[in-house]
Amino acid sequence: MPDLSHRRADFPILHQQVGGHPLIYLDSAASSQKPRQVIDALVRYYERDNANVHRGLHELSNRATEQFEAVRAKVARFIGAASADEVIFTRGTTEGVNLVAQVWASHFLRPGDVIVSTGMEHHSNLVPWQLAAERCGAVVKYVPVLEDGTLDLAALRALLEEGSVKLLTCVHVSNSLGTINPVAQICAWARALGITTLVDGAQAVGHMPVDVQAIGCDFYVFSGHKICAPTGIGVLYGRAEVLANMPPWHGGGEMIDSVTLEGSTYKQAPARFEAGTPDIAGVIGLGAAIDYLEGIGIEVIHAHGQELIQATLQKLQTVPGLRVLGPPPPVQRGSLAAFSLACAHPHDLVEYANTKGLALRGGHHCTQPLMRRFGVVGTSRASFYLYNTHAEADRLVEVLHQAVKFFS
Amino acid sequence: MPDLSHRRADFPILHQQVGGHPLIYLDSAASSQKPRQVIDALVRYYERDNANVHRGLHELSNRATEQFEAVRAKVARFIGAASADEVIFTRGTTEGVNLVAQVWASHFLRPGDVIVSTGMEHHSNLVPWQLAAERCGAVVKYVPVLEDGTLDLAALRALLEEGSVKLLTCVHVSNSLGTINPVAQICAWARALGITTLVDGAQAVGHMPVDVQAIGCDFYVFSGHKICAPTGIGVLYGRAEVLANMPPWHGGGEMIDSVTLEGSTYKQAPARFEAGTPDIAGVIGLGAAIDYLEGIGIEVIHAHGQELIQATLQKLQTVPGLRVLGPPPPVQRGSLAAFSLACAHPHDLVEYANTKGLALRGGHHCTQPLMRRFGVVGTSRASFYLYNTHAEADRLVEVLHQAVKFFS
Amino acid sequence: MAAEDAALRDLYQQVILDHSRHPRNQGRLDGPDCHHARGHNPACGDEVEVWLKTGPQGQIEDIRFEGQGCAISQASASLMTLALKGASPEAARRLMADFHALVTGASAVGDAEALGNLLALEGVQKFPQRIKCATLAWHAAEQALNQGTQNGRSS
Amino acid sequence: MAAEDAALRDLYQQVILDHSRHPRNQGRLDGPDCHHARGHNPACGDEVEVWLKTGPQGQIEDIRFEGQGCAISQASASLMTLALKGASPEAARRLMADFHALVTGASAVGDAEALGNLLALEGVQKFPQRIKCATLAWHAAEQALNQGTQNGRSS
Ligand SMILES: Cc1ncc(COP(=O)(O)O)c(C=O)c1O
Ligand SMILES: Cc1ncc(COP(=O)(O)O)c(C=O)c1O
Repeated sequence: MPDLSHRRADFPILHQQVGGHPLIYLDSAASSQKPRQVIDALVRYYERDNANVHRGLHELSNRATEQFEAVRAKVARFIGAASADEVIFTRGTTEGVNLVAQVWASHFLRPGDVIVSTGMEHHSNLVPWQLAAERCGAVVKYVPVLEDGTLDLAALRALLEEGSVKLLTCVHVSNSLGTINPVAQICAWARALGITTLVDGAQAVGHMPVDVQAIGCDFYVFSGHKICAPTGIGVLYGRAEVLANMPPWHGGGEMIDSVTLEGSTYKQAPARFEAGTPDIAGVIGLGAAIDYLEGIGIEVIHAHGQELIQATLQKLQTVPGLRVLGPPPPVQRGSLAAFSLACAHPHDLVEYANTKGLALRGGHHCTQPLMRRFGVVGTSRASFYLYNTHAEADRLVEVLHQAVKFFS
Repeated sequence: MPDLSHRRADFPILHQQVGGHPLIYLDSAASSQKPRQVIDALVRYYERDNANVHRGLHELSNRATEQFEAVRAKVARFIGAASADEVIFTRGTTEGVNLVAQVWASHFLRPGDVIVSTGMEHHSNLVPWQLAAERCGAVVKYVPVLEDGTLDLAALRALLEEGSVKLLTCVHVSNSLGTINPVAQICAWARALGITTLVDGAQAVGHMPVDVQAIGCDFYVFSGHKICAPTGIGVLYGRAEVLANMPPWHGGGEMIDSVTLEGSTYKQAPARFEAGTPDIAGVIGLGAAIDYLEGIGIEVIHAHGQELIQATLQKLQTVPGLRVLGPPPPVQRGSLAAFSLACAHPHDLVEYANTKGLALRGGHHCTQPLMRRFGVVGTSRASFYLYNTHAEADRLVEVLHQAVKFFS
Repeated sequence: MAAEDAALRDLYQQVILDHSRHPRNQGRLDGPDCHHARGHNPACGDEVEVWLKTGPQGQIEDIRFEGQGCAISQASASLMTLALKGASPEAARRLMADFHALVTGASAVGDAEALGNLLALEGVQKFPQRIKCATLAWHAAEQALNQGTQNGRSS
Repeated sequence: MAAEDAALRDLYQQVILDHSRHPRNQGRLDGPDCHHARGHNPACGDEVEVWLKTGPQGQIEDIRFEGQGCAISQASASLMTLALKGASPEAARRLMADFHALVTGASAVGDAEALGNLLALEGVQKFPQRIKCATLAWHAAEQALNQGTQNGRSS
């Protein structure tokens, strides 16, 4: 297994005590921590180069613009897009999905059309489609989740073939189950039927190699804050041909071609979808995060996450009354585990763990329908990233044993 | 005049050379520079407290949530809102306007309804209404701008009284003319007629005292990056009664009450309009920026800006062939001046100034209709903030004289 | 016992663990003069429903609850039913205000004695994120009581 | 002369200032075999329109422009008309490619001699933000030429 423990030194936040114990941060699926290199990039930007982009001709503005657009090209390469023009900067996954659900859906959905989604989507890739369907008179149909936490692929195919399906949306890696969906296969089926596809990569990018052209999706979304980048920045990838047919979204500076009081004309993508001053420092920070991750190697990070989660799943079996959602080992999964404990509600368990220095998350993880599917109100979740260690996983299991004693 | 020159030490970026000259940053209307105090707040957040907000129970998440919500209350106080629940965090002015133009307008505008706007709006407060009008079958009518750069208030009143007007939108301080519009008066007229109001405060907040209740508007928008805060964060103020009647905007995490596959219910404002992980660090930075500005005193900053711009306007009269747009001195205006020079196009002038270390902006400043109104393609603009000095203004005038010689 | 265990023991006192494991007065009520309201915590999805039967003077003749939630919310609901049963509307509202004061620490508790076993929930003060858990059932009970006495929201 | 003045003088050579102050071949063309296209720079709002009259072999018999813009875009348009007048479509396209190479520095210039006075625009290379200014009229001319020769975009 790749040893990344020396990388912990890059993360200032990890070296603190919580409740008299060393902090063990197991909530990276909610938001990752930031390495010194990313924080430094922000500071450098604000101390040397800060200015508004695109509209200036002075030195700082030129520097800011150059760095900003360089990150667009970097992101394109990072996710295997054909061109930097296919990379739209957003606040995060949620905004990316909503952009598509508003612009694409309003333009292409007709009453009676069908959107196919799944039973394991994050609210951010679920509610926007419910709202879009309501607006357009379309219907959302859901692919069931099987007991082992995988999608019912036969049902998915059948739904696609029912006709009237215009869009398929699917999470790449589930934030509650860990399930890695076969998105390339699913998108191939959809493409063959002329169905547009969106993949929610919030838990995939930065954890495993992602190549949007290999996946063959039309849209792909992710958040910077989950992959060592600052909060407030994310990416919507859109295939050039699809973006070319979409009307504008927000009106404002940057996205216009020419404005008169009688009406206006608009630029092409990506500018067309980026009205107003963007989160320039956020973009610079995203670039630094990608550099950081690629400096380690996404394959290495992936292998480390796999080792860690598989070992943890084994150890969790020793905890009485503990039930893990999602694919049983040794099936590959995202480096996270959500579980319920017979004797303790997630709130109580997370509170307990917190007093031992562990940062877990408890609740529905923004997947209420999935929780209902598995008959739980919520679960507790431990999620790993490159800075977590086997020792930390061991400590998690130890604290869970203690919690069982405390609450039984 | 208040001497703020000791504050320059707070801004690391100002202490550099550009083209062999000390940088003179005169582009704060596009984006302000950041004091050490704001940069430090970002670093501190990422090094000590970073975690996702609202959904956690662990220590870091609690800290992040507490700081995040404290800034909401701080912003409310800063702009005189009645409650923190009236403060919605956005990416900036542009997003705030678009939120209202999408949510409020879609819900309340009917075919034939009228939106009243003005001839001096930034594209960000112009294009969204054109798009909204197109969607809803409404019409946008524009208040003319008089030769002295003020609004034709008689025409404005007449437009309001024509009937069918549902919304009035108006810039508080023009980013091209410097004009300070009498928004309290205008909003009072509108209110008496039951017309909803939005004020674009991008150039007002942080430069002069702003009290949304005294103004009496329904919506007020501004950007953090123009008031010493990080890029990527801004505020939409909405009066509680108005927000209460608005349907949700983006779907996703944080904004839901309960989600089922059949449909969902939503939280009240502000959460209702803040789907997904927000720009947490940006919010923390905005709080630090407000602390910084209030530490100096908004009145002091205002007085400093007034002194500086009035003195500069006097000196600019010595430059041959130079014409300043906007109200002539000694009328109060925003601390900026956009001007054209007979012998040099703005691009050439800004390029020239850049080689002398001056950061000016040249072009239409996202107000193309206004440029057309005054018969220019574009202008060059110098804009001041608290860190600018009289010596810098003098140097600007000197360089303009040199430019006239160079290009004539 | 380590310091964090002391804090934990403060939050999870034995009476709380006991009531969370064996909640009293679970179930529903049906019939005339029965009022019902629902409390929901969107952050975690927890839900508590409260039923309440009022007598001729508006006093609480019976009270039951159902729902899922953490130890704090379950114990709080269970202890609440015991404290509210038989109370006059005025006494009930005083108790509600005092309980709120107890868990938030925002104001002084008027009548500590009346709170009785509920005093065990004082530890919540040190865990502000858990105030919503502790008050979930109370908000529902207040709503149901307001329906029963039809005099609007008490504050 | 200070260093920045040297850079400035590189960008604003005398021939450029001259042509920007006194642009040649301003105006429009009208009639059969006249083609017209428009170049627009959304960043600054500048616009240049180009008219071009092609002869029987497609050669450029006359060329004019109108529009507003900075010294670089005006001088570039003016010098362009002088260079393109009389050129065959092939020669015009070679010149366009060479001019692009000159101002971007992206590739080597094929025939520097043919560029003549246009070489004065080489200084733009050091000011990447100004490449759009220098090429504004050229993009319009290329479009107009494509209409005239109806063989799609040259590259
Ligand atoms: C008056 C005015 N309105 C709106 C905006 C748009 O602000 P932002 O680009 O931060 O969204 C600006 C600044 O560019 C402005 O000056
Ligand atoms: C699978 C998935 N989709 C969407 C989101 C929403 O991302 P964000 O809150 O950054 O917009 C998340 C994370 O919260 C997620 O895990």
